[in-house]
Amino acid sequence: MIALTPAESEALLLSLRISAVAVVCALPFAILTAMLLAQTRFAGGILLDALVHLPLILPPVAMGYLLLVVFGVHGPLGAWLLKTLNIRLVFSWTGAALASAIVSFPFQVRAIRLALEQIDLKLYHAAATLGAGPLGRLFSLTLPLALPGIIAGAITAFVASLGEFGAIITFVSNVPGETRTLPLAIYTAIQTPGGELAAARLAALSIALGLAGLLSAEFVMRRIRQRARA
Amino acid sequence: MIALTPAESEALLLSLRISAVAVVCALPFAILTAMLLAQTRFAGGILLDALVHLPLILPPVAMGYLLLVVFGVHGPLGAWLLKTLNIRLVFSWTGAALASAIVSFPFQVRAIRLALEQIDLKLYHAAATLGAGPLGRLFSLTLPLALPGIIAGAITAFVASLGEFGAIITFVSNVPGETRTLPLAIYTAIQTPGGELAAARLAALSIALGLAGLLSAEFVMRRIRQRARA
Amino acid sequence: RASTVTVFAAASLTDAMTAIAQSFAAATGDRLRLSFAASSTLARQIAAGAPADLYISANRRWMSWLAWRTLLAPDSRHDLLTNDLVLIAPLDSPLGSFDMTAKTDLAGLLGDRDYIAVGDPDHVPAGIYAKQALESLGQWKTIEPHLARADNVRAALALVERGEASLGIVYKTDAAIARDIKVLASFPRDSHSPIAYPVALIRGHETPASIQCLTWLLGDEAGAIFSRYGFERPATDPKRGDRKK
Amino acid sequence: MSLAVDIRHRVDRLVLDAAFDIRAPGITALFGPSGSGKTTIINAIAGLLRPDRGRIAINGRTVFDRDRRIDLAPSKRRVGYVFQDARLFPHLTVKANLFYGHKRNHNSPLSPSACAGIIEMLGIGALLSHRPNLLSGGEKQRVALGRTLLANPEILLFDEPLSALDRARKNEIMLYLEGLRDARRLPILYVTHAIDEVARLADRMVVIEAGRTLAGGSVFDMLGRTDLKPLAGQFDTGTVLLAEVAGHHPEGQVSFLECAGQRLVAPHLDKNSGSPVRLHIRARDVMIARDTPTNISANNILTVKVADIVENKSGVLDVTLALGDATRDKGRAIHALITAYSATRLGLAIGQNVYAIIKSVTVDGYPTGLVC
Amino acid sequence: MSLAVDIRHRVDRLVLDAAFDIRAPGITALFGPSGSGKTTIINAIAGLLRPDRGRIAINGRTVFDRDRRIDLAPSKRRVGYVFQDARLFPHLTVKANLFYGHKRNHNSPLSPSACAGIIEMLGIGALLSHRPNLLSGGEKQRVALGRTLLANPEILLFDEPLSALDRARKNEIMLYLEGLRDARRLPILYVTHAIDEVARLADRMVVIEAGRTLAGGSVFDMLGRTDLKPLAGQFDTGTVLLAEVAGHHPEGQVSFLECAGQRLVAPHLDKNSGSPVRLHIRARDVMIARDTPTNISANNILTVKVADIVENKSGVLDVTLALGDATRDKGRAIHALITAYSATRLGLAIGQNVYAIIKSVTVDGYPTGLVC
Ligand SMILES: Nc1ncnc2c1ncn2[C@@H]1O[C@H](COP(=O)(O)OP(=O)(O)OP(=O)(O)O)[C@@H](O)[C@H]1O
Ligand SMILES: Nc1ncnc2c1ncn2[C@@H]1O[C@H](COP(=O)(O)OP(=O)(O)OP(=O)(O)O)[C@@H](O)[C@H]1O
Ligand SMILES: [Mg+2]
Ligand SMILES: [Mg+2]
Repeated sequence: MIALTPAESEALLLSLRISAVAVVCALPFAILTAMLLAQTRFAGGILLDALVHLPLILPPVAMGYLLLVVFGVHGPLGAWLLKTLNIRLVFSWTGAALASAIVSFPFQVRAIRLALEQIDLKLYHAAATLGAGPLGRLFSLTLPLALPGIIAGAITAFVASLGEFGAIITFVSNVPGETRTLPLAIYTAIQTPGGELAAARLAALSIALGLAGLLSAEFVMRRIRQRARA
Repeated sequence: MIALTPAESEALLLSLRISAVAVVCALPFAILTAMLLAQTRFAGGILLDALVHLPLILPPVAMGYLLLVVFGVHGPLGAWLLKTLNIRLVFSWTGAALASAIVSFPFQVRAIRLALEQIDLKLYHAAATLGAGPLGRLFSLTLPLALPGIIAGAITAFVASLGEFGAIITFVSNVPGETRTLPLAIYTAIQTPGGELAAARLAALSIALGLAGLLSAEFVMRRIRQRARA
Repeated sequence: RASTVTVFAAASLTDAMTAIAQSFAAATGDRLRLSFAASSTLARQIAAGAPADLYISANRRWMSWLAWRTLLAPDSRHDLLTNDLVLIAPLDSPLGSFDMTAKTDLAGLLGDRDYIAVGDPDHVPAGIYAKQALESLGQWKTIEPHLARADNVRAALALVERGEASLGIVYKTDAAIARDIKVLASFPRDSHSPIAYPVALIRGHETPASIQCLTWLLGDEAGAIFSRYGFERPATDPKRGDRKK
Repeated sequence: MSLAVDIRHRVDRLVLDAAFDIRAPGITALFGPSGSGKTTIINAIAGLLRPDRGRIAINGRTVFDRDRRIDLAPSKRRVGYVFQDARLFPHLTVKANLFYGHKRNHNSPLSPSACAGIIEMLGIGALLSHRPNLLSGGEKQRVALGRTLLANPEILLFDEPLSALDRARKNEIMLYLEGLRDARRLPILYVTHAIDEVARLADRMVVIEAGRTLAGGSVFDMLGRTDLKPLAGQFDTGTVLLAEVAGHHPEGQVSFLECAGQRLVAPHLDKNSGSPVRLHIRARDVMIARDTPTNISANNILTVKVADIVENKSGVLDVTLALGDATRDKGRAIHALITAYSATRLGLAIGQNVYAIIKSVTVDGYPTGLVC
Repeated sequence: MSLAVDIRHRVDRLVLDAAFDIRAPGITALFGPSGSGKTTIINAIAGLLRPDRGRIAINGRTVFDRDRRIDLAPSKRRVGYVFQDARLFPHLTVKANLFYGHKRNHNSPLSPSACAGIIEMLGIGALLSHRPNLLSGGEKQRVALGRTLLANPEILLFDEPLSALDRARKNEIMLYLEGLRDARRLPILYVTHAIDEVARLADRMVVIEAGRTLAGGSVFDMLGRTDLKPLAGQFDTGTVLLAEVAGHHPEGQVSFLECAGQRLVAPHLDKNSGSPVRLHIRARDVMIARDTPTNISANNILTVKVADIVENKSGVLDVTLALGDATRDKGRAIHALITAYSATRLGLAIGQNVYAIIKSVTVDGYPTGLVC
């Protein structure tokens, strides 16, 4: 393959950073949300579920607009962030990461929840009689046993972040070096007459990045499964 | 709420039809793919995995463009479909369903695969000694035991289909009554100065539809879980 | 017997074309089927065999792109509309209106961390025109780092409406209807190539109904509707051949 | 040193109404047919099930009281529960499973040497680095047992902990449990279907039938009772007697015991003279003679009086034979199971003075338990 | 009617090298300590594990032959496997679990009445609409057993099928299995640690130790062998004898049996005169007298000759007592376990003619099995 142009490697690194930050930062919240949802007793469950899925239900552009309204400098949260923490999300890569995190959040929650619901409650009983309190059980049982789901969720979210376009461009616009991720670069190329080759090169980069993510997830999963069988 | 305008109910019904058809038609393939992927022995696994995730990795617009190239009347598959079956996907709701199915395919596969990998292999042993062959085990064990995953996958895919925009507008354009789903209608409304209210109404419809889907999935899941505990 | 004409139109024409469709149906009895998307998207769809009868692009590039592929009906291409480029700011901006000349220090109007929202100059027509204008005004170099590139004019407008960007460059038609913004200045018409919305019949679709539709679009009745939405006809008389390109 | 249970609970077909009160340390056997509610009771004690009504107190701590709204979390009850299914943690190695509870016991953790001793006794030292799911059935059960023992709890709840083990291993583990009972003075609740285990280990016995506590009391009494009709066929009728070591054969072949004024010979017991031992004498092993038998291998020929004769099942009689003076040694009796045919042949009748003949090898003297 | 196994397999620490050949119908006990490889062997027979080498033939059908590349799918082997863990299908009701195999057996499905009989015997009729995961341990085991029996397979593989059951239920099920063995002439491979079950049910016995078949043969021989050192403590030494019903007591109290020219009295057996029965006589239950005992409740006083005296464990001797003529009734011997102390007291020596005294209630006559 011919060497990457500076613009390409910039977009590549930006995509990688934004997706990684989005997934890692959203993970604890995703686990928490999944745990809340997995407890069927929780009454507001269905509302929380709907909220989590909102970014999937709404078209990304609408989602981006919503983010703009909430996290913009005049938005309720955005104004607060700017005033107290001097953080401005719009037009910055952190905003892109936030958009990615929110849009890919449902993938994480779904997968983790599915894994949580498969855990045999009897193991919790055993752990409790052995003196493990709620927190001990969380770290010694829940998280390790849900690990396949957590990894599956994280990788789906990572991959989905890599492809996220509509919410990012609407929320943080397309600023080269700051928010022009691979999808935005691909979009720009496609919209330009004769941009097919450039788009294809960028798409190949995207795919390579996604493949690397999938491969490493697969690798980790296999090790987990092997360990469990050894 | 004020009664729906004809355009709104048209978009609503279209979205529902496209999403439902997309999910239902993709389901058998998703199960098959998940089964192939769950068998770690399968060598081409990681390639298949990457292929399945392609629609997530690539921005939807690129995906739509790819579909246009492949399934357009001049595309390799599109030309063949037109010639032999007289099916034209571009510009028709079936094309939109195809795009939705492909874009939401990874969600189905991921969830089903996760569920498949959690099934205790010992149950298969028990079934085999009781005379159940591979097909018998598929229908008596694999599918029922993976049901939570199948439902979770289907509902995520359905909800994601409801929000799918980029691939649809790029592949089958934005034709009222044929391919103008709710997200496309929202886009169209946003393009109109002062269209925010119309867009918000449409978004509310989207959310209602997604909520209905989530609710029914939740309901089915609870019944399954209750049954398993009874 | 009524027939249906399929028109692929640039998304920025959404409201105007929707009104046109109603009048057209009333006037001729024929129906217009409209698909709105980015000009590029529509052009690619037409190239892939989408059954459009007419294509209205927001710029000349994509129309020419189709022409080179000989997908347009010969001699059917016309410039349908024109527009102007204006500089806008949020309603609560301290800036007042002024005349735009080569001496205007646009960068000076922006703070260090401020952005100016435009359509992406790489592909969005309004952005391309904006870039030309800024270049010819000698501002491009200083302004470029402050660009917030939106994927269509409406998105750029939204960024200004929400106060995210303290300036924006959009079409006059968009600015006219938008709330929460004010027009600071118009870009001189000669600072960029003329803004044109070309229209053409698609090759193989030269049916009587679509020819009738094209004629109607170029006619006065349609012109009146377009102007209601702030669009102008190109300077020369549409009836004369020199609007042909 | 105590366990008081008095609970009522209703779930589906099962109506639980269980009450018992154990005031001394030692092993209590929970006995009852499959599906009678044994596991449910243990779950309630461990806090894994919240009964509809009642109270539970462990060593004086009230861990559950419906009326006073006390319901201590299972993790705070300091119970050690060996589940009927092994319930090992699939993602942890055998070693991590074993030390799961140990690591969390900050009050009174077992010493490393005690841990090593338990692991050696269970014969699972070679499995430490393995994951549970490929272990054999018995190996799983041993790991589960080890996991609970290493946690050093204040009360042990055993739900059929030895069912998948071979007899040699079982003997070894029972020896250990006996030591635990005597040294640590823990209350132990022990579910089993094997009467051998009950007779050998248990001090008390609670009998459950269809969710209700049918009877409860010392094993010495319970094993001799013939009125527990629902248990017919459940356990060998027999007697557990308290005896005292009187001396040993000089070559160590046998031990001489003293019980209710009679001398008994049992296989050698590793106990000092004067130590108390418990003897399990099964009714099936007791022979009755009206004449003094001579030149017979059986070492124990006791003079007894026929106190009762009851038909045990068709053609078989349960004969109660009082040892010594009926008033002084109240209840000190052994049982003999003989056919009605031989009773007729011998002309056996209540009040007769007869001889009870018992082979030494059939006298199980615990806690050293040689033949079992 | 046959099962031939000759396999080698290596997995982790376990080196399996098992060979046995069963040419007659009936029950073969697979006996060995925990972790010795019993489950692994059964898995290989069922086709759930592919051995590294060797062959397996069931009823003449070669189901596995490494060299000839034969490896029949488990679903085609028509084996019935009761797993050590119940392994019920969690998403199906008890009823659907029970009929899972039945419904898939198109060759020889059991009749509805036979199915109902099995369900009744197992006492699980009330559970049919339930899901497995709330069943008690014993209930699960019974459903698993029922599921296999209803499938009506050609060979039965039982991996500790009765470990979680109480004795009354166990007896009932063993009666059924005996009937199955006699009526259907199925080969049955039966893993258990309970010697009662072996002695009562098994015709043959294969002893496994650390993956190797250590010994194999008829239960009649194996239970009397004292040379199987690794099994010391594993099972009660004893003898299983073939006898014939000679008659019954008019009031049905006892049955009279004929064995090696001697008359025996056993609890009533529901068999016609002339029927063969098997007697399990435990060495611990046999008393030796040098004088003829009189007026004693024991009904069986056999004239025997001391054939051998071996020290069984410290202080306890295993005395082999030949029944009848040593040449004609070769191997027809019973064993007595007595203390060295009483042997000395009696002055016992090889070659002496003595009396063996056995209580009727300790003679277990199968298949009717009253006291066990
Ligand atoms: N949560 C529940 N819901 C419905 N039925 C239950 C529940 N828990 C237990 N049962 C039923 O209550 C009865 C008693 O169950 P339990 O497990 O206590 O029996 P057990 O005495 O331990 O029997 P086993 O010796 O077979 O283990 C069983 O019939 C069981 O099916
Ligand atoms: N797939 C495997 N990988 C590694 N070790 C195994 C595997 N299968 C069995 N083993 C080991 O082989 C030994 C024999 O196991 P197996 O289950 O056959 O024992 P078993 O005789 O049935 O014992 P038990 O009476 O305890 O059920 C055990 O030590 C077990 O841990
Ligand atoms: Mg139980
Ligand atoms: Mg086993």
